[in-house]
Amino acid sequence: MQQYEYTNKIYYDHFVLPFTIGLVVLLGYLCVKYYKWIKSFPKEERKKIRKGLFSFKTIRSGWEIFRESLLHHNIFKTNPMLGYMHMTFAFGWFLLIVVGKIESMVYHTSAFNPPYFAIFFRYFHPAKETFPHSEFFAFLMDLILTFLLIGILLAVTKRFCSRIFGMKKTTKQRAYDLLILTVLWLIFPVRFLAESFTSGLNGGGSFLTHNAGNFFSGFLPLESLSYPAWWLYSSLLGLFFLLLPFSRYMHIPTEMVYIFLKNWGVKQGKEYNGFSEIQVNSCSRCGICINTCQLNTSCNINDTQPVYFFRRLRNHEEYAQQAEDCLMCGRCENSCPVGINLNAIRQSKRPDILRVTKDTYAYVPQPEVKPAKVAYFAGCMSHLTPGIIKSMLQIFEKTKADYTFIDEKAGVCCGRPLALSGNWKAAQVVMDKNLQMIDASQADILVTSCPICYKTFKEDYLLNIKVMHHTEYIDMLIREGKLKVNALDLKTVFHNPCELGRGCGVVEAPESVLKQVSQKIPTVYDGKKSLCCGGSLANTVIDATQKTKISSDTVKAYAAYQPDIIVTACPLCKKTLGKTSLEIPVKDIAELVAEA
Amino acid sequence: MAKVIIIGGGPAGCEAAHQLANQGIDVELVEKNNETGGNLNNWYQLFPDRKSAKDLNDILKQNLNHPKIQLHLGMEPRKIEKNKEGKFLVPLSDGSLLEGDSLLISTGFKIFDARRKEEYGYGIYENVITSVELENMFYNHSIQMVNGNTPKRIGIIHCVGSRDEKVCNYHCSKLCCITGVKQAIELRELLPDTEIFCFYMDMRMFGPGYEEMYREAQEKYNIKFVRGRLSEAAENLNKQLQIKVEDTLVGKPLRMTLDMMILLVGMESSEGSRQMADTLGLNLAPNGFIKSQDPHYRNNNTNVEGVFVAGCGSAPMNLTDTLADARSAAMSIMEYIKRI
Amino acid sequence: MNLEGKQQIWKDYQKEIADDRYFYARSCIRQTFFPGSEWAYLDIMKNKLAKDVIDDPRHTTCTGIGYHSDIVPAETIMTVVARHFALMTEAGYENMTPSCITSFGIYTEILETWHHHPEVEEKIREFLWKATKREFKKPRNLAHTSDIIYKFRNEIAAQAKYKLVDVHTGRPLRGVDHIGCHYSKMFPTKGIGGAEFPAVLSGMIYAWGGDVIDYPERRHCCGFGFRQYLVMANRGYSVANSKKKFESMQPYEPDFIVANCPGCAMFMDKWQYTISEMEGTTYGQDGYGIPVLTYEELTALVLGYDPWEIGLQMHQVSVEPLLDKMGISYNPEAKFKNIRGEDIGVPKCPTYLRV
Amino acid sequence: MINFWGYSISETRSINYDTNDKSMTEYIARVVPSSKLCIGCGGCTAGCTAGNLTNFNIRKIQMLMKRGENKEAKEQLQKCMLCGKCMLVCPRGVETRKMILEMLNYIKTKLKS
Repeated sequence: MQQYEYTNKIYYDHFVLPFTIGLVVLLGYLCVKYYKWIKSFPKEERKKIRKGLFSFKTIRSGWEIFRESLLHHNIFKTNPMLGYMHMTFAFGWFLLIVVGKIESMVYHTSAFNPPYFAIFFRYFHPAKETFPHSEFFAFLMDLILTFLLIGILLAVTKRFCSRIFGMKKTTKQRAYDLLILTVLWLIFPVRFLAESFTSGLNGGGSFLTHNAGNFFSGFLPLESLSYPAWWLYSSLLGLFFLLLPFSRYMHIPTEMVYIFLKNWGVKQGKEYNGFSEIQVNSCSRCGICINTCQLNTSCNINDTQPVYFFRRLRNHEEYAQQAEDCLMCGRCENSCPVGINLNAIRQSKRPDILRVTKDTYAYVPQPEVKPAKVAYFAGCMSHLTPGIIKSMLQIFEKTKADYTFIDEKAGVCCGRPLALSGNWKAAQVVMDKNLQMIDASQADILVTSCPICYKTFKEDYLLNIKVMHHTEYIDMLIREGKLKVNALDLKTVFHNPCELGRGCGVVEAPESVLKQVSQKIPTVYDGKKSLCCGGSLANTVIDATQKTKISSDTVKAYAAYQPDIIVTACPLCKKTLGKTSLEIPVKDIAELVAEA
Repeated sequence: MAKVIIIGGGPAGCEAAHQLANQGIDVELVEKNNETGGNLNNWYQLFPDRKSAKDLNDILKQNLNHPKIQLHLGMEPRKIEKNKEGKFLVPLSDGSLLEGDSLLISTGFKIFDARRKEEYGYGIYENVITSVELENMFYNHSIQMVNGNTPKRIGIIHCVGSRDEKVCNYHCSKLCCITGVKQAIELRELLPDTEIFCFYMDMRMFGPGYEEMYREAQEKYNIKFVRGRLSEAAENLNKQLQIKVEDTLVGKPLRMTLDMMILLVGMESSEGSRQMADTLGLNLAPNGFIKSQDPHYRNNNTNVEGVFVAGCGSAPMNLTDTLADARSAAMSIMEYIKRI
Repeated sequence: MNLEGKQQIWKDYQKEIADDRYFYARSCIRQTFFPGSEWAYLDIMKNKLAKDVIDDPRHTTCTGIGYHSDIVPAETIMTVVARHFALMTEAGYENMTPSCITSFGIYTEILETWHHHPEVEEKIREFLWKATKREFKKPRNLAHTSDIIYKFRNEIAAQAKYKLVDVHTGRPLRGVDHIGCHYSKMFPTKGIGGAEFPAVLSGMIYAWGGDVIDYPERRHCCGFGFRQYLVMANRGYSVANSKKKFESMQPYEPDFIVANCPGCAMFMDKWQYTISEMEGTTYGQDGYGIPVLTYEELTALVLGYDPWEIGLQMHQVSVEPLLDKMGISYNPEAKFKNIRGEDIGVPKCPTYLRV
Repeated sequence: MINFWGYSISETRSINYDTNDKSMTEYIARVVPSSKLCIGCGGCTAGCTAGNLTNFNIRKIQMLMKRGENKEAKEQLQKCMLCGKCMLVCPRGVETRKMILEMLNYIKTKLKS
């Protein structure tokens, strides 16, 4: 161990090789991979990167990376225990690298030292020698290591006893995952051992490693253990880097890339492309999506949540059933700490099987539309809930609106059900039919009663007129004083339809209306946390019984607040909840407003 | 001490006898066969709960072990008379004479003779059997074609002899639909790989649990239901049946080959009922069954004072209704006896 | 096939057939396409069975073809038929025996109509009187001529020179009995054996030593149907019916088809040629087709008549294979010669059907 | 077949169950078991947009498919907009929309011939 003698020679030992090679290979791999993915973006998306690169958005991304990738703020919000675990790991390791680097720079009085130098600083640093604030740095580094070791303890606990974290299920692992997990878990304990052994031999370190070194020296032959420990530490790091791209830990670098791209405005389109790959690889498999998924909580289906679906995509396993087995309620997307476009990616993986020719839907006649200021499109499903239509027409009449009911007789589907099933090309044909009808109405505002239609009108139709869900329209009428409502003596809870609340962000308008016409009971399902009724068209795998189970569980959840009425704002939700809610009536907001 | 003579020892007769005897009435039960149970003796399992018909029959038989009940097995009544005192005199085939205050006709039904639907080839084509014969096969747990092969495709034909102007039966026999469903399920259990079809005009699932059983037959047991009446069947070289129906829900004629065809034979008024009507001057309904005085309130009464009717003598009914009808008849008779 | 079951049904469908003194009503189609049949029938009745049959040359078509084609109104056909009854009455006969199944069906239908609507009968009597000054009595007995042959099948069997047996192997010949639709499908009780399992032709076959094929499409119409055949656009439908029957009977290897309806005999015979020309398919053995006989021809063959004398050369499908099987000797040279030994012309050779 | 003297032999309209290809109905019965529950009430077709504007009849199409007559399914199914209204009215809980998707799927992938 002659290296300890202070010389001017370069700090090097063969044991740094595994780490260095691993790091170089990893960085090389990532560069190639990201380049390939980004290259596959559509042109306009790539343009966004160029525009966003030198803007404020980049700084904002940095902040978000700090907040999410290191502190795991979103996970904290959902599950503090889980957040803490992720934070100790990510932020701890980050600090270890940064503080270690500063320490090495202070010691070396130069920013340029080999990358491994900071990592193996305790090995190369002769203990007898001191440098400015070396005691402080040693203390700091030990503190961070302690922090990390606690994180590992938590992770091990979570793996073997997930209930402590309030999680019913944790992600299931395959052998490869277990291997890299073990490597990751071993890295810091081994670093701890290596540093402690070195300290035990040569002194140095602080409260943790120094004391541990002294302790170990009492009964262990540190002479022969210290050097292999450093080899092991380096090898573990190298191995981890080599395994990383093919494991869940790919999310660590990819999530950062995703945050940049997201902030620069890159969007997930209808196609599955490199951006989708980046998102799929950004999934940290935290498993939060499993617990929010009603297929899990009501039907005990545990193979289709985004974490599993994405794992299939990553591992190139069969995923056709998982692509379809989803209500597309968006509860997972709403709670995803990384903010991945879970629904859009799944939808892009649904096969487009309809053959589109010039004859497709050619049978749809062009209905005669009376021009008016407001065009009302009830939607297919609303025709099965005539109460909603009747109420809306009453509201139009009451407020003397200049309106036209465009799908009164021969309405066709809005096209979203087709899109939801993956048949985007056919959906566009239907959308064209409706576009012509909407154009013919010459309206300034398009009001619809169906959130499914609403979402596609807003997102896919590219209309240059105002699109409103009837709850928004009613809210506007009330605000403008055109519609006077009285508060009914009814206790209500609000079931915000998936497509309306989470899907389109319409939260305040319906709640405000409901508060004015009834005594709305606040629930934990308010806003974007609403449940799915189970009637979603998007899932073609579960059967009627399972849908009914979801519906009845949802009704049960609302019934716990003992409302007089369950209020929703979607014909499909109304029918689905109405199917199982035998005690409590289910009504649409419009119906309540018409009564008030 | 009041005495009631019951003609017919099927389920209705047995149950009425038991109920009356429990009320302290003397009962003379006349049955032409050497055992009681009537048509129930031909059944293997009951719908919709698949209970053993024999178990129920045994209970009904045990109930007849009653000091108040006199059994006359293998006996048929000759000319019945009502004397001036209003007593019924019933001479039996062995020469004995019964005398009673009231008469209960529980002469049941007759199974439609499938030969009358010539175009279905019963009695001519070897693999055409009736639902009654199928029950017998269930007893033996063996479903075979005449040549000993296992049938690969079976068709069950509903409404054979019911709702058919061509055999002068306008009435619905009520229990064939559910019998068809039950038998299809039993067939499926014995023959997991056989295709089983039911050809129906309407599915009349009137009883509790019947519709659910129909649903189960479709979903769980994969029984295929075709709405269409068999027009004709013919035998091919392999002794299979080539059938022609219209798949009315499709609007096209449907041809297929069956290995075995089961005719769900309906109910007709029994010989006994007609004889009783003849000898006592009872009114008959247009469908040939004994006419109740009133279909709602006095459904066990006939046009002759003191003569009551229970079970399938008055109309086709399932076993549940038959037993209930028998109890109802017992009540009516009690009421009558108190009055006289 | 359970023969006892069938016989059970046959027992239920027996009808009264007069013993003697028949008024004969000819068939348009039969006398045109199978002229030897009616001659043979009359010859058998008179000379073999010694029955009194009158063949009145004054009787006309019953106009059934026109009636079923919606050209002739019901009153007209009834009056025409009433005239036949009048001729019968005038001749002192009471038993009507039409040769044609369509006529038989029409007579039955008219008598049934008059039975239920005497006022119609009165009206027709008036029409007939106005038109011809004739009066009539309704026949006491109405039977198709095949019923008559059926009635005397055992007497014929007693006089038979040949049996329906393959003389080379001793195997009973397999016959397809094709019953005209209007024989018993409209009035099942008017046909021997009813509509489902008619026994009129099978009774003859069994009596003369043959065997009957019961194939799945046994009941199916030959496809003639006046409107189907007379309108060219509908002929494809007509021929499809016969084809369905041929395909169904083919696996049973029939030796011959016998029909009691002249139209059926004609179409089942001629369509075999049409199908072979259209699709290249032939039925029967060795590409010869299945010989189709009228029941009169079958009877005559059994009784030993000369095949060419009873007009078998008029058939599209060659009957020689059947004659060979039955062991009937015939002169192939004489086939297309008349009684005087003159050529009557030879038909063009079909492309696929062997002759 | 040649047109012989102005006519040709008519093809039968009847369904020949014995010779029909029943692979599609077997597939659908397996992947959409609820499809077996249909009782032919026609509720699905009554409110169907395509069904009201064309001769698209989902009740009839699936019935034909069950008898091995796949031609109509092949010709007509493309008219469906998958809106799912049929599913909401079905008294038997048949997952009609899924059934249509699976039929389309089968036609596209396996019924090419």
